[in-house]
Amino acid sequence: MTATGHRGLDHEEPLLFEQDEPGRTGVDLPAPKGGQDRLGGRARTRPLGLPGLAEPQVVRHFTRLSQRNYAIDAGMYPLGSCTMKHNPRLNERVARLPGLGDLHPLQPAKTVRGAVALMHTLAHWLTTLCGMPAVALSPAAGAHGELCGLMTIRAALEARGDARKRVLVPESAHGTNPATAAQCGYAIESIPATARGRVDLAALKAKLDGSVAALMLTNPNTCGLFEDEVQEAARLVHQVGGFFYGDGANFNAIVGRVRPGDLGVDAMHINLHKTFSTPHGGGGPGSGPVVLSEALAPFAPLPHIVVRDGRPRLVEHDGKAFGRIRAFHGQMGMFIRALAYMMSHGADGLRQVAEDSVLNANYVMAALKDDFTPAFPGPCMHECLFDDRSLKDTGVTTLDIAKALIDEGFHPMTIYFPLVVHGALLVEPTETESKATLDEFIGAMKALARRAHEEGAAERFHAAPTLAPRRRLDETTAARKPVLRWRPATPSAAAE
Amino acid sequence: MTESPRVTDVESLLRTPLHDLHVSLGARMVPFAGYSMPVQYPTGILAEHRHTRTAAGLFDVAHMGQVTLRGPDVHRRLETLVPADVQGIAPGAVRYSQLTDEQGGILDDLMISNAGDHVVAVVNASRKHADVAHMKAGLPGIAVELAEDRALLALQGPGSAAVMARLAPPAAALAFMTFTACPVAGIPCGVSRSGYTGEDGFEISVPADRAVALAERLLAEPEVRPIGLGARDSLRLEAGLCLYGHDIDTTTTPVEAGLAWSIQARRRREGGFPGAAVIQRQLAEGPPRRRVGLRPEGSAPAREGTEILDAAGNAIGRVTSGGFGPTVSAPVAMGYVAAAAAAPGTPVQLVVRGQARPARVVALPFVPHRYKRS
Amino acid sequence: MRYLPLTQEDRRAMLATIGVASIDDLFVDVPPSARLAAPVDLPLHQGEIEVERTFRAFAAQNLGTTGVPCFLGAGAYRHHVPASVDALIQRGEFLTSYTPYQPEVSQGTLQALFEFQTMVAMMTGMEVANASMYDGASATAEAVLMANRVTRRTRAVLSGGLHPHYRDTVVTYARYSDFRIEALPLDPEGREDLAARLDGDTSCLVVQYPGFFGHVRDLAPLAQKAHAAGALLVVVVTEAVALGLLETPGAMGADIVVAEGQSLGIPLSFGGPYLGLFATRDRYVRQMPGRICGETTDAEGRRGWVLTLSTREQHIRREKATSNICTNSGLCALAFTIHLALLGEAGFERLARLNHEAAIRLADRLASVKGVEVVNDTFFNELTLRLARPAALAVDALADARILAGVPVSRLAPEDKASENLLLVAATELTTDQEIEALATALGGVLS
Amino acid sequence: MTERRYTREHEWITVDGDVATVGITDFAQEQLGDVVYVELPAVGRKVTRGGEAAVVESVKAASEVYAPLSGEVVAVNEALAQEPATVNADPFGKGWFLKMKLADRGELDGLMDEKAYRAFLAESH
Repeated sequence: MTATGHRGLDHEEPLLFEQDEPGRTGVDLPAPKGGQDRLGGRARTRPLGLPGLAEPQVVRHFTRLSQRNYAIDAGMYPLGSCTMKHNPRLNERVARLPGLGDLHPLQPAKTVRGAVALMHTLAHWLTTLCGMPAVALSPAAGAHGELCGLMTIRAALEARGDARKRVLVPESAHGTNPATAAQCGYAIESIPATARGRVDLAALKAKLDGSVAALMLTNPNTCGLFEDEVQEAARLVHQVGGFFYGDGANFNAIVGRVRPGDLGVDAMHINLHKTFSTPHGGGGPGSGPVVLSEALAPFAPLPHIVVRDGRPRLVEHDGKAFGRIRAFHGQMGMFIRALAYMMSHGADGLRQVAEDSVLNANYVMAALKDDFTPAFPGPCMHECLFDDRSLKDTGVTTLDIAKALIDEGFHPMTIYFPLVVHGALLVEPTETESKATLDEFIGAMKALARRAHEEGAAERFHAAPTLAPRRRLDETTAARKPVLRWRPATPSAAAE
Repeated sequence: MTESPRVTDVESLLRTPLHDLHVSLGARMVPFAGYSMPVQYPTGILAEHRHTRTAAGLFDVAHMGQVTLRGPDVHRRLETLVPADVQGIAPGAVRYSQLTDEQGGILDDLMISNAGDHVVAVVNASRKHADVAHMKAGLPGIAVELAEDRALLALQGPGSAAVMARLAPPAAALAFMTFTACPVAGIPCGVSRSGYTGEDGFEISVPADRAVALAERLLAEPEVRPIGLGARDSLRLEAGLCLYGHDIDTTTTPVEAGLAWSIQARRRREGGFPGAAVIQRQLAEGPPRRRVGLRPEGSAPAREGTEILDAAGNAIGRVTSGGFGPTVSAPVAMGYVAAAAAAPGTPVQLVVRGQARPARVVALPFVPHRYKRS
Repeated sequence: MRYLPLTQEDRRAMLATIGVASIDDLFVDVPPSARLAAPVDLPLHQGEIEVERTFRAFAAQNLGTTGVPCFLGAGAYRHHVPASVDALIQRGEFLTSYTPYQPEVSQGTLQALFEFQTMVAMMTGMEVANASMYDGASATAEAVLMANRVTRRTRAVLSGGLHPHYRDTVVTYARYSDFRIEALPLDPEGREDLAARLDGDTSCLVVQYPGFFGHVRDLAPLAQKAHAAGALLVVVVTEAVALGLLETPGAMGADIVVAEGQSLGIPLSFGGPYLGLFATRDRYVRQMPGRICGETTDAEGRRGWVLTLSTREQHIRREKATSNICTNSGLCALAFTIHLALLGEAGFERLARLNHEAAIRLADRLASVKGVEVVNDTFFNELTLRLARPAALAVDALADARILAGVPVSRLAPEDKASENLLLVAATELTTDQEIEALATALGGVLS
Repeated sequence: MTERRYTREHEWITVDGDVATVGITDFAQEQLGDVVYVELPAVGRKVTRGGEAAVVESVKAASEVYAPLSGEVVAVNEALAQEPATVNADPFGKGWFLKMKLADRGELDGLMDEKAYRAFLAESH
């Protein structure tokens, strides 16, 4: 323990509120002129309790906080189903160009022609890559896209006077799938997986009838496997008049090589913050455009972009649309970044993205097949899945492996997901990792596997991580006695 | 009447950067304005004309002059040579105008683009050197520069917007008569939404050494085919657009030529351009003669120079452009007639091969323009 | 390809390790009919130079709000963003990190979220806030769904002073959740009697503060009537800077406060990404949607932070979750937090005052223009004008003079013919007297 | 007071007169892990057998407690709100969830006794 509590470059940093000096500010603004206000007597009389700091203190505060984060810039992020790939800085530059970054969403059309053309161009790339005729750009993230897609489906069904009540979701699905279906007023039924880690077509058939609104399917699925019977599944759903919703979370595996439209998909959201490299920013913002089939396109939410008189235009009011799911036109800042990424790769580069991401995942699986137990026989797509059979009787758990990986300098893979595999470890390297990095990761995993079988391994693993800014945190107390905000030690006027 | 210089010695003809490409595409090359240019490709003029009206045609117009004018107050200064409201051109916009002489005659017609700190003028190939000399003399202190290192391509037709949307997405946002700097298939270009066919289309200024690459890239698009001078002439004729040296020259004024629309209100009021007195009078009192459209009743085309008689047989003017209109699928012509006979519907006679044949004055254009105005 | 590290030699070696002959052998599960033999019909890869040129060309076709007179508001505002905000959020450790599910290596993001939640709770006068939503409109829809859960009722009443796009978003969410919405007609004068719409099945009243048309009203009586009827009061704020000067919604009795946070640290960016703020009372925290960061200790007893109460969320509760939201607006929340940290109590209050004073100058100058009537008696930094002709025409004409005059109400609610002549104009700390003069002169021109 | 009965959903029931006390079994709390939150129904609420009666949450899991019998809730264990850990420490004692007035004592016959429940655990886990 050091005198300061700091550990070399790893600084302990108090909360902003603990550095407060009332009256101090980090922004110099002109002095107000004073005089009568027009607030109708609603002016606030008590302070809010915001902290006062000067600019250097704020800059240092957040710089120190940043140094306590893992990031893709710093190392590999093998998070399955999250596609944490390199985020090009060119995207950041162009998103900030005057004439793009400083546009107000409600400017007159004639002053934003380039912006609308840009959105139209993004739409062209997305629909071409997906082999689908239309795309709704407005959803703010993947889950928002799912909501948009299911609302579109429900609108299309209601338009043909066909009220359906059930949505089918595989056991292995992301939690957002059932949550979204429920938010759209549907009853959720889950479909079991086969021993091959794919949707059980027989079980699907058994559940299909005229009351099924949609099947929600991720492909490649969350086990990292391509649903080889997907076209048959789509045919069956269409046969009973239902729609096929594709979850595009794993699009990175097939972009430029397989078009969802050719698989029978009616609607699919695309996470621009996964496949198309817009930065994840510690939890957003994302962007989740939804590609749509001919049958669904007319019901897409507002706004629409239509080409009229040889020019793309923004349509903000339209009868057939099912409504509006946000204030304005979509995550423009993310559209710019994603389009810059697409144009940088081009049709040839994007195809290579899919191939390299699949190659990297299969390479990791092959290299670790004797140290960990692959959940299913290969080949996998862009991510490889292991279960915890290899840890049997060691007392070491999947969680322990994840935490120990932190001490080895890697971010943990996705763990305990998908739920259909016991003690799942889901590894997605992505195409932007070099072979050297993969070999280092493989080496670390092999070492952990070996140590897991040594004497007293359990205790040592339970202690990990020991080299991170923090050891394991007490999530139980956090949930039992929630402390969700800072409060002044001595209750002041600022506190409620 | 100013004619294109008659060059017989083919070897001495100038060549555009696309010359070898034209030859390799099987074009029939002819002398035009001192250049060896493609008059048609193996598919033939009719096919090229129809293709441009239905899909997209690529034209080599690199022989035309791209002139940069730079200097203090250049917008206002240029107004001393042209009747257009140059100061009123919004940044990024293009305007059509004419260089006029003291009698109000037309020295050349041109496109003027406001590039903010400077102005770009596109002038006719046959006149470009004369125009530059004229501008230099008329605009002391303004740097007038004829770009020798740039080529000009035109992509015209209803399919051109889709092509540009793929190869130059920002250009898809352009309105008719506006321009922007924008890469086309990765090649840095200047693109304007304008043309000489009456169709939607784009004119692309490209560095000469990248012109062949750009042309080949454009021709690789499914909609695009190369189009020669022959179809270019029939297209502009159907669109009722003037060809300098034929429909307009120093003997015609903008008002007689039906180009008064290109003289904005402020200039009409204030004048201050060569020949303003003549032109303002013609604007007020009407011109003695007018350029009109002519539709021969038979199937015999009336060529340039054909004499125009009124119903009573009195000579009232001459045809300045004429030929078969593939889209109209009938002969069409333009010419000047006495103002009294200029009203659409007026019956006239055209003397073709010594025989007077019935025709009618009609409104221009013969084929409606399909520009993409905002 | 500059973003792809694998060399042909790497690829050969890796295929050998895997034990397959070619990459195609790894795509065997894809039905042959769905395998693309060649790249799709899109342009090939390009370098930074070409790509940047293309985006500059897109930008050149637009009129940015920087450096032109701009009075646009209606839920998105042109404010100053301190230089250090953008510099800090572009640090790779913030920009390129994932959702902090692994707290040991995410303390930076988590501590910032804890500070964000605290600031949001402070400025709204509430007890607890979540780690952000997509934007103000979707946050409002989620607030209505939450009020329905809390009260076990199914009918929400929306004020006619609520942003029409927010109204439309709530109506859309509710329609598909089978809840009933009563949206009152647009209320430019701020005269509606919202409480009169309360009944035994009303889960909440939704009111905007300041209102869409700019009015600043006392919400306390509304809160009392709502509570008396067993309903919640949901307060919506689309201009967060107003909270620097106005009484907090919490102090007036709000149960849920949602807001658009764009005004603090976030560029206009043509409408997104923005930042949804969501705050409520401690007693409702388990019905609150979205991620929440909480304080705890690590194995050595040191203070640290984790995402907590996650059993409300989709990845655990699946179809029983409070919301389907997953990715939110993390980096925008960070920008918001940094900007507010730079301002501090004093700076935030001063910023708000400058906005209000600019709006007063704007209102007084425009009131003197023939054909312009100022509708508001109270306002913060945005107000409503009634023009002598349709507002959209005037705005369009002024755009030719490179003046962004404001937002015609008809742009957002074309169905409401009565408001065809209404124009919303906003002023901020960036609005100069010259800009106000330019607008007044030009507006006078198009109205005469 | 009758002997303890069990359901296949791992709830336990004891009956005193026509009032039944309901909790979750030791096996259930084991499976859940550290309980962090318990949501109990309002006193006076009518519940029907198999209907949702309460919610019990650990850090990473949440599960519904279904009413093993039909009737009216007459009391709930308020102490759990403050000390949810009691459910782990003493599931069959201080960790009880709620008391309900039975609507139909006949429903008791459908429940397992200690022996049957052990057998059920053995075969199913």
